[in-house]
Amino acid sequence: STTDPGKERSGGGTLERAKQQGYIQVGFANESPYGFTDKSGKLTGEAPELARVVFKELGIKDVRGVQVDFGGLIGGLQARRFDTIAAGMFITPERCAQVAFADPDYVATTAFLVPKGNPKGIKRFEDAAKQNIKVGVLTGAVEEGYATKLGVKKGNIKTFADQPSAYEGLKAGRIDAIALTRISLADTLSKHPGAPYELTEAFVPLIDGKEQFGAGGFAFRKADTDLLNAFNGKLAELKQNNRLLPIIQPFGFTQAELPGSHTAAELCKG
Amino acid sequence: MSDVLSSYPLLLRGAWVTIQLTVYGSALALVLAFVFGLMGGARSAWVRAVGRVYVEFFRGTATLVLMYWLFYALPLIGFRFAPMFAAVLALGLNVGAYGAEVVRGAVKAVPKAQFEATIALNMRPWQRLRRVLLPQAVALMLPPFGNLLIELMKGSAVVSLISIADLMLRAQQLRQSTGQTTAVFLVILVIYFVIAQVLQLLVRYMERRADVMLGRRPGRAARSALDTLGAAK
Amino acid sequence: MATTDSAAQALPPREHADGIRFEGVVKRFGDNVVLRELDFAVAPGERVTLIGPSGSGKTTILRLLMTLEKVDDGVIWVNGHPLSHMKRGERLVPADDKYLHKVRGDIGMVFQQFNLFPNMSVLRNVTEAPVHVLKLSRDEANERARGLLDLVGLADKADSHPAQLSGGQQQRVAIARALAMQPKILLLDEVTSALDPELVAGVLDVLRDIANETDITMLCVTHEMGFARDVSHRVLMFDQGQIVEEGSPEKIFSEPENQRTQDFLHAVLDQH
Amino acid sequence: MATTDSAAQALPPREHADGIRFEGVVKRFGDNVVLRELDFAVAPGERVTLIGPSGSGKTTILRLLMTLEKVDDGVIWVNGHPLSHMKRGERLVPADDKYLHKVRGDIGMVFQQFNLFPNMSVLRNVTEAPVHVLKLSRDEANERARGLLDLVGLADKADSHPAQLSGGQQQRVAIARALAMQPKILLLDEVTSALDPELVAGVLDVLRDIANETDITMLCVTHEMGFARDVSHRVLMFDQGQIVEEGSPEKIFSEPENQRTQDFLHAVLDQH
Amino acid sequence: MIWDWHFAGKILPDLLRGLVVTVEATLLGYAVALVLGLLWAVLRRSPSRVVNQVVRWVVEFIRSTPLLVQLFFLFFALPSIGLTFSALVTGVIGLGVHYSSYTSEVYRAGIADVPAGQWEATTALNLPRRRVWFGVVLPQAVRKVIPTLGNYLIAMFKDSPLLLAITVPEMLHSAYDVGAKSLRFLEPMTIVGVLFVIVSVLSSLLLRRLEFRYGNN
Ligand SMILES: Nc1ncnc2c1ncn2[C@@H]1O[C@H](COP(=O)(O)OP(=O)(O)OP(=O)(O)O)[C@@H](O)[C@H]1O
Ligand SMILES: Nc1ncnc2c1ncn2[C@@H]1O[C@H](COP(=O)(O)OP(=O)(O)OP(=O)(O)O)[C@@H](O)[C@H]1O
Ligand SMILES: [Mg+2]
Ligand SMILES: [Mg+2]
Repeated sequence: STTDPGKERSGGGTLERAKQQGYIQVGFANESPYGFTDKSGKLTGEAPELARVVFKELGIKDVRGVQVDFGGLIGGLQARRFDTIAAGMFITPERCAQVAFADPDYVATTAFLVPKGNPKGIKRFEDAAKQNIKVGVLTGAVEEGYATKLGVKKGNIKTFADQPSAYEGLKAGRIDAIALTRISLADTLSKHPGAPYELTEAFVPLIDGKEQFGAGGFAFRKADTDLLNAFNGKLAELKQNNRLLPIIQPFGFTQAELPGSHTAAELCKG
Repeated sequence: MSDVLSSYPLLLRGAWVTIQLTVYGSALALVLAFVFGLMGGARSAWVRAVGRVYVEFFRGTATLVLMYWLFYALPLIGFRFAPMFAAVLALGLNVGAYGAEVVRGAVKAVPKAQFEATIALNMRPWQRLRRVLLPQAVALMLPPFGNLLIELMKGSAVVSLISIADLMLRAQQLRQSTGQTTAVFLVILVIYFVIAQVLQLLVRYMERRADVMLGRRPGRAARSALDTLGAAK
Repeated sequence: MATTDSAAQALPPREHADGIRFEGVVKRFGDNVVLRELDFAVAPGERVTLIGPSGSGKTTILRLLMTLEKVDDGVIWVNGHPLSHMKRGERLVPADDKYLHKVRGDIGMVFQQFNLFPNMSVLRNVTEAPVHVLKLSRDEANERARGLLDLVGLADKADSHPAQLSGGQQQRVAIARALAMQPKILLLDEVTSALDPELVAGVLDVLRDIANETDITMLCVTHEMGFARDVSHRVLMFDQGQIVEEGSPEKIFSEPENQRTQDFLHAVLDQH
Repeated sequence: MATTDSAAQALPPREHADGIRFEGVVKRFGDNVVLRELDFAVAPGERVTLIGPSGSGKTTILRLLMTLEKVDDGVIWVNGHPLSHMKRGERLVPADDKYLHKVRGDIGMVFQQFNLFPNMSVLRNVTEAPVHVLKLSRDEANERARGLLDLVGLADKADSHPAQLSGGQQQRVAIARALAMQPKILLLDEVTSALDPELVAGVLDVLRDIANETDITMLCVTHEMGFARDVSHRVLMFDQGQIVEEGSPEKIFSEPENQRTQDFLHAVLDQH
Repeated sequence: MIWDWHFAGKILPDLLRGLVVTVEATLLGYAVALVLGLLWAVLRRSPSRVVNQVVRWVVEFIRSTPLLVQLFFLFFALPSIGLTFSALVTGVIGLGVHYSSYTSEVYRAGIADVPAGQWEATTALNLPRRRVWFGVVLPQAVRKVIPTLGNYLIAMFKDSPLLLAITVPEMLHSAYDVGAKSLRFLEPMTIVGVLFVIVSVLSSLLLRRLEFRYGNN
């Protein structure tokens, strides 16, 4: 199981190898609806389903999932535990320094999950800061940064390991609202029909007058340029032929979440 | 709840992985425990020191941290183990360190008089160990080993961190797909408990065998403070 | 098992007569000097009893002979070979394992607490060392063991476990186990004092038989004055790590000269 | 500590004479019937010695009296109260804790292994029960304890810990501890057999003093025939859970009638 | 991914702050485990069959199921019956209750090791129950098990990273935090590992001295 470190680092050839062996391994963080396993144990979600279509057309028949912590996605990619990240990971300048992103396959808006009727009237982070309420976010996710920068006190930001935990936290009254992408929250809510919670209207946080765009895409090792280029080519084709939405629609994505003409290069600049 | 129960094949698959981890991990731990435990009782100070370093280092390392290292960091310098192998290695190294202390303590706990009797019969060092000290020490080791076995089984829950689809990871997936936190955890608590009880039955059986070997009546009377000797996980 | 030192291979030449000989033996435990320059000898075939108050060093003497302890000074000779030292060229150096293994071959010991191996049957206890140390075949060893178990009256217990025997029976097995190695010298340390009063007689009878029927050298520590009188050729009275009186059992028990001996015998015999 | 059952409050009326009385007592351990329909009585102030071979059930008798074991059948009467049963209305029912607590008040016991509390000083060992059971003030208890320690010759060891004492001294503390509760009946189970031979005399002397100076009822198991002869009014010879012979010490020791007794005395006295 | 000393130095204060929380949670949890374990052990000797069987199975259940799952359970299920504690308190209770199942076994062994003669002497002296436990049995039992109990402090310390899962800002949590922000995991995880080894080796040295003092009595 040891490998040649020199060859490891030079990378490349991943596309060829995947074609030969007939499958590609993708990393996911078990986060619904981006990448998760369904009740029968099958890997599914926005990113894995997209991966199935793209890689099939690239001549790779099968997509196999490797589940790690969200925090372990980039480490796992670099450790060659898998060849691409299919977890709807946001494209940010910091991450771009570590890995090569494909062009985004969706853009996300932010929302809050709050008790029905939104008694505290929370629409944006600024309201949360003013009302001095407790906001739940996920460990390592971008919302924590938004909340801090927009004035929510550190003690009022509670980080949770995953969505179900955050939801339980809300239910238990540990927090007053969950701040996350609208997509994630809609997904959570769909699992608890009749629960006394509702989604606030989606918004794009403004920090220092700049819109904080969340756009997610696949990530590859920097050495795997062949794979990245092939992927980007296919993705562009799908976008052009309006084939993207049907693939991701089952997971709650709508027209509003389509990435339009945003590119990875643009998002990497910040 | 019914949502959760209807997904039982997933949970059973997870439980099976947990059992495999337990079996492989404890096999490795057993080997390491004897190798390093016997080193810890050796006459040469150097050999003893090696045993000590192993024990101190791996007892002091949280399995979680060790697994991260094996999974994420080692590949960067060219060693990539299969995830299952990394998990078994981490569990085995950790529990083996505790086991080594059990082995060392048990050999030491065999009455000194037994050792002296072997000298009076002019046995060789290896014969003393093999014929007299170890058989008796093993009887003393069984109860603490039983505890370590359960520890290992429980400890295996952290392997979900490195992509192994054990019971814990299946539970997390199920929470994600059903949102039923309480129900999922209740069910897997029960599954873990059942696995643990089965393991205990196994250990009890071996203890009875050891009692027969020592000509004792079956009974738990012989389990005294030694019981807890290695139990400090 | 290649030998690195050929001097240790063969036992050194016999410089003293056969039997046991203590020459200026000193033994300390920390600050506690237990034996101070002890000199005495036991002839081959002689049966000697050590008596003396608790803590006077009787057990220590037997343990030194059995190489369970090391002397701090002086030399112990067993059948003409130094014990706990060996010759390397002209010098006496501390004995190594290999050498100890050789000299121990002549000595057997029966302990106060029997120390049978609980993980083996009675027969196995007796055959274990003959098979693995003397390299007898299993059959030979079994035969020898059954003969000895017969001698100690336990032929029917061969397959029992030690835990299933009474103390007296266990002690008799321990005697058989020691004899199975056919030692020239037998060390006995208060072999009956851990037994219930009624079980003592059986064990002592066995030892009397052995004393009468063999010419094994016996060194025993005992509080059983009757036994000492019947069996031993000579009694040594110890006190504070020194021999304060010695003589035939008749003399020591009926007309002890030393005050300490008189007090001791008085105390031991009087309680009953 | 409210009582739920007022019948248990006061001890039931005395239906038998004072002292100890066994009526058809049966005691089993599993299949092993240790006492079979045992009947015997000890008068107040009487001193009785139990002798008999190992395993004959002597200890069991004392342990039954001390309520450390429960009878399987029959009744034991202590100073006219049934032990291990109590009256509820007309029926005898198994005794509850509260009742046992009451009847135990009359009985003290000294164990073979002393069983001092290692975590307390000698003085504390002796005062513990008087303070917490008899509710004496600490001062009274101390005074009583010092008197008793004086009696057993250990006045200067009051502040030592048991581990710092010799076996004989520990046993004397244990005697003082039992006496501090001023029991009417004192049970002694081979109180010297765990002691080194030289320490036995001191303990026996203390017991002789107590026997001579008080009229406490004493029931003792001992192998010290000299002591039994000096101290006891009556000797009971046990075998297999039954009394096979009884009589004055003179008679039992000099002209035993029963064969079993003869053999036993022969075995015990002969070894020395 | 090459080791970056500068970065390591920068994140160290954050991790040390996490360590303080880790140590705090461990010590508080240990106190809970010591007290609760003793309670279990004493209840196990209760003459009432119901009490001692119930306690036995409860302890067995706690002992043979993973702490991680128990923590989730406490954190999310307790509020539904109206008990809402902070994350840290939940963590302390979780660690304490889990480890009480171990300490109770230790105490139990210690109690069983008190010679039967001691119990019999208390009966012969008619001592009241409270004195039997507090005057005679527990002082002897506890003294004997001090070294063993100490081992569980280390074990507990090593399990404290699990509190990460219920949002307690302990050391591993800090490491994840730093890692998620910087996307460098090598340094924080390694430092955490090293800190863990340092703290446990130090405590085990300390325990060895304890053992030396109490062990051979
Ligand atoms: N391993 C040891 N470490 C320290 N001191 C020891 C050791 N073995 C024996 N001693 C001490 O040596 C002295 C002599 O002990 P030894 O056992 O030889 O006496 P003994 O004559 O056999 O007495 P006893 O009749 O009680 O068996 C005693 O003071 C004892 O405390
Ligand atoms: N707790 C117990 N469980 C089972 N058997 C027991 C128990 N206590 C005593 N016995 C058995 O009861 C019988 C009588 O024992 P007891 O101790 O009364 O004898 P003893 O006359 O005091 O003997 P010794 O002189 O050896 O002390 C023995 O066969 C013993 O094995
Ligand atoms: Mg001795
Ligand atoms: Mg008895």
